[in-house]
Amino acid sequence: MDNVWIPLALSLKVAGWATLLNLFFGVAAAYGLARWRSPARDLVDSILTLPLVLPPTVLGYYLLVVFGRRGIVGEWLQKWGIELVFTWQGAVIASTIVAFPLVLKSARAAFEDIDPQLQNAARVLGISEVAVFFRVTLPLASKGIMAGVLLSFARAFGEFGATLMIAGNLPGRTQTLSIAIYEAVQAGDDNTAAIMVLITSVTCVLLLLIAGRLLPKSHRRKF
Amino acid sequence: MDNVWIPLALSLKVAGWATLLNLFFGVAAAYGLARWRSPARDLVDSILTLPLVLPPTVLGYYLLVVFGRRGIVGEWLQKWGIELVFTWQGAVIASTIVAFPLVLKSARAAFEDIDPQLQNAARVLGISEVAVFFRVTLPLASKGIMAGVLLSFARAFGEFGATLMIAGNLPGRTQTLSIAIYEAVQAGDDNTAAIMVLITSVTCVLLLLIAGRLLPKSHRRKF
Amino acid sequence: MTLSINIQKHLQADERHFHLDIRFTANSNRIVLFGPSGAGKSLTLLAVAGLLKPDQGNITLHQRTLFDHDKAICLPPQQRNVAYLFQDYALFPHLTVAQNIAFGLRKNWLNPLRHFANNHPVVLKWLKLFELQVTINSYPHQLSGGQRQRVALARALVSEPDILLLDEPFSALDSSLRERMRNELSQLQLQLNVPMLIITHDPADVKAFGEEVFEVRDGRIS
Amino acid sequence: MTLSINIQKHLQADERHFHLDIRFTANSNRIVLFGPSGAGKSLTLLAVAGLLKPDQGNITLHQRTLFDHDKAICLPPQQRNVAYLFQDYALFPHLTVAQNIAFGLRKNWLNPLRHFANNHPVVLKWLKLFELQVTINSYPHQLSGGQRQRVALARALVSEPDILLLDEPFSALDSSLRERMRNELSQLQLQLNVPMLIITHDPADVKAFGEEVFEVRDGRIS
Amino acid sequence: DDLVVSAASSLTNAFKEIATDFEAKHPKTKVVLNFAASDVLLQQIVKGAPADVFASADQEAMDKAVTEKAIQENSRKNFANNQLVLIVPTDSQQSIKTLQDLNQPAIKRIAYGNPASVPVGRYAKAALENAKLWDAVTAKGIPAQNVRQCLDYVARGEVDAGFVFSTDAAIMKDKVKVALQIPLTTPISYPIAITKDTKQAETAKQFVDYVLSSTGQATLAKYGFLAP
Ligand SMILES: Nc1ncnc2c1ncn2[C@@H]1O[C@H](COP(=O)(O)OP(=O)(O)OP(=O)(O)O)[C@@H](O)[C@H]1O
Ligand SMILES: Nc1ncnc2c1ncn2[C@@H]1O[C@H](COP(=O)(O)OP(=O)(O)OP(=O)(O)O)[C@@H](O)[C@H]1O
Ligand code: MOO
Ligand SMILES: [Mg+2]
Ligand SMILES: [Mg+2]
Repeated sequence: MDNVWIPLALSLKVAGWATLLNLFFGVAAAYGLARWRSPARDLVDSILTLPLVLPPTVLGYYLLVVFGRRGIVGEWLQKWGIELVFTWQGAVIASTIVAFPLVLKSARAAFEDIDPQLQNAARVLGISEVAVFFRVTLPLASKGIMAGVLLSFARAFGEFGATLMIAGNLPGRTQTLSIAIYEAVQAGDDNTAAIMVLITSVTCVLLLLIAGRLLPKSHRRKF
Repeated sequence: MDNVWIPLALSLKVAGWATLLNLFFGVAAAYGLARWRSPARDLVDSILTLPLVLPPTVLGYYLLVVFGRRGIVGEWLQKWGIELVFTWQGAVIASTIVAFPLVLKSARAAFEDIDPQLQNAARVLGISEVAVFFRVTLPLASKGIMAGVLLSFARAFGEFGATLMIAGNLPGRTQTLSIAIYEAVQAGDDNTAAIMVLITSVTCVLLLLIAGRLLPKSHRRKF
Repeated sequence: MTLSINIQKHLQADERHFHLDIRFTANSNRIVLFGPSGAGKSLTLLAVAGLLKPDQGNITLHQRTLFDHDKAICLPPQQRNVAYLFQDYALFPHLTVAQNIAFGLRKNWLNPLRHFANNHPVVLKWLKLFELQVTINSYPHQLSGGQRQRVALARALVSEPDILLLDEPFSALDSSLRERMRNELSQLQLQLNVPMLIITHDPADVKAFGEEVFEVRDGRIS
Repeated sequence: MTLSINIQKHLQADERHFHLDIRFTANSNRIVLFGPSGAGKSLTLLAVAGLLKPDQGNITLHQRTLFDHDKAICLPPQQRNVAYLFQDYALFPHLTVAQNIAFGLRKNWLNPLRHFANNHPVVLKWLKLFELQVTINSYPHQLSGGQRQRVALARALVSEPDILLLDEPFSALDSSLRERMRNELSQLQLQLNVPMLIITHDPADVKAFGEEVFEVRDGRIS
Repeated sequence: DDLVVSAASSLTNAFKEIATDFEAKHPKTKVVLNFAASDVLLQQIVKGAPADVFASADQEAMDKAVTEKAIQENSRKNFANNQLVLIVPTDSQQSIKTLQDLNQPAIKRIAYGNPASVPVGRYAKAALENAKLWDAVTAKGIPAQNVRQCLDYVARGEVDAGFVFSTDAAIMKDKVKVALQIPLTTPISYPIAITKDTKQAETAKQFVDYVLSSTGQATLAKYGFLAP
């Protein structure tokens, strides 16, 4: 069963990193956009949604162009001994970019739905803008952000088009569960595929259930 | 340029239908889940997120198993003369299922963030539960729902893995822009691919910008 | 006999327990509830409106049973036909003042359009009586505290209810406006001839509306 | 001279325009603003706190310029060191009563933990003075109207501010509680010896705090 | 150290076995196989993916690799041949004896690899053009994204016939049957080569030699490949 557990562990690692990165970058970008008063902000927002619009394989191709040994960034990274193509770090980059818009949009909607009066109340109490963000804004937006983060985790877990392109399909090194399933289906190995689909599903349902438990409960009057 | 406009029109048709269907089913499911008081509700929620977790090609494979000529549903549909495999309707089904969790999660978070006091105020005024939904709940959740719907549109527009499986790649009939781009990239036809990517991007950015304009403005005190 | 309340409810927040045990029968139409903060006045009103379901007991209005635990009767708020002014107003943030006031005039699936609300005679009447004309197209977040309270009161009074439930209706108003509104409300109550249950801390309100006055303390009538 | 306000601000909602033009200099420490609903009292307090930026004018407190349009000075709310009771309380829904009150005691990136808040002597002092002990672990949505107002007031008073801005601080309280809190506040003001700007509709408040009383009408001092 | 071998998907089963055998003979080397469509592998290598050996399903992909200077040209060798076959679902009622029979109205859908990017499609197109049938077949054609998708469509009865390699048809013997062997003017031959950027040319050469050795050829034959 090693041919299931190793890809599963890799998928969890890749999706976990991608989710962490998106939690950081997605929330930061969403907060920036929610506060930025500029006519360009909706344009930037739409452009940041593009990773979702492009077919993953195509995105992966462009990532390859940029991060490959002969790519602009790839060439530069190589000088530092960093190689992304055919590594799990490459898979993380692919998954992160593909899932990024999910956190961005959910978090931005959540930020914009907060009553600014509450942030003002904190400011008046002498709390710095950064602290207001962590103590008021973030907790109040947590429901929407969590929705986005869970979507992003699920998407990163299921990513394979872009990953296949940049990280390849190297068993034990970059073959995530998604790619393994894809390969099994391609090879006509329906039983293996079904088992792996089942494992993917159960793992994700469990993780989503646990994440749901961690969610702050509602602070609304309900009788 | 017909080899761009026809796939573009098809993509818009498919993504448009998928978004409409998801607006309906996603919002309905989210509302149901947000109101349902049952320990099973988080489980159902997680299971409904699975289309995001499975690699699209694999999902497409299972769709083929279900909706194909020899599939359970497909066989039954055939009696009514309805054929989904290799038709644009098949592409709609694939895109809808793939993008469904995006609306579901965003809408559910938005519904659960509404102050129930406002719904109570409407009930006391004699407004039926259905009317409360349309007059209070939906407008107050609109920001989060719209975020999900836009994500879902973008995702449906970019879908190609599942679509390719069930709808095929019939130029003029089921070849969406995503599939055309994929094909161009695969064929090493970088210029055509780049042009189509550009068109996809511009179209989507424009549509997202317009949709953003339609959003209700915030009803929060801001100075 | 017009209104009879006999309800028990247990609420818990963390380790704090609150027992509500309200029993009274009112034979007049103007009933005032008063008492210290946190005594259970608002909860009582919520129960009458059908927004808080008691654990035990019953509520009867003009022989009509609104709630009866033993008979498993619990009319939904929609069927109780009450006018309710919430202590924190609960105005609809996505609707203008006129649309808020017109909200209950139409029971269908669409909110009253601005045009409809801005021209409806009943809306205009209340806007005038409550001196809210200039705010007709404003949204709640563009209003002052007292303006919000008046909009909430107008919204509650617009339809013809079977009972008026008002939770500190004038607390955010200055004394002269308070007096004018007290008169309006008094007239309306006489005209509708329905029971009015009002929570207040203002002695002048007690004087004006307190044909029967009940003091609530620690969840009980004392 | 302690507090000098001279500000102009234009607000617009739909076609409605509101001009705020408040000019006064107060030489005492106990200042009452009163006037009809919608006159501009709350907006004035917001401007002093730095939450509303006037179009013109200046605000000076003890020779310290909080705002000066011509000199392009506008201190952020954080640097004005005010105690502000919002008319609609603005309690943090995700924090308990004790955490809300302790909010301003720590300025770092983390909210006060329950344990910290529940054992902080200052928090306990205000809980006791405002008769809120039992609600210590409750969340705002589990409180009555008057309890919320008291928590908001305690939260504002906890730190040692340079000025007290109170927007109808006792409106949701019954008369006996109101009197007790009025005494507490009065003592606190004497002890801190800072200016207090209070909006009220209650003649008893005016009597207690009104060393200088300004009437606001249609956006102006009249 | 790891030897990265990028091989066409149609080689999946055979190369897995060859890699295991090779590792047994060279215990210090670990062979990491990277399977994907030939053109995907080509793109990866051209953009500088750290692969050491490239085994393609047709000459066209390898030719492009040469043009892009991604492989060592002198290391290029043909190591296997394959056959193009027309398959139908096992329960198919149609009798197909020649390519012309594809004109039968009962045959409504025919799957083949998309000639723009799939080698097996290019061969099918060449064969059909030769028989002056290409236009007739495209009218009912279902272009698939790779040979396995094509196979799957036939296996599920979604199409009435399809063009695949004989090695693929062998995988689903229970669901598809070979209706026709299709003779081609140019044989289907698989080339293998060492990449330009390889850091272990030595081991790469050993692997290529092993594939060409009699044991390697025997394994390929076991999976239905023909000698080059
Ligand atoms: N959801 C809840 N959970 C637990 N306790 C609650 C909840 N809601 C209210 N309470 C408590 O019930 C008691 C009565 O509340 P209620 O709102 O009826 O007070 P009230 O008489 O209206 O007071 P006020 O004049 O301050 O508005 C209060 O002590 C309050 O803290
Ligand atoms: N965001 C806004 N846009 C437009 N007008 C506003 C806005 N906020 C407040 N106003 C208007 O400014 C005026 C003054 O408001 P303010 O809240 O200062 O009144 P107030 O004196 O505090 O009244 P109250 O006693 O009712 O609270 C009101 O007429 C109000 O409608
Ligand atoms: O390169 Mo392949 O073997 O036609 O998928
Ligand atoms: Mg109350
Ligand atoms: Mg005010």
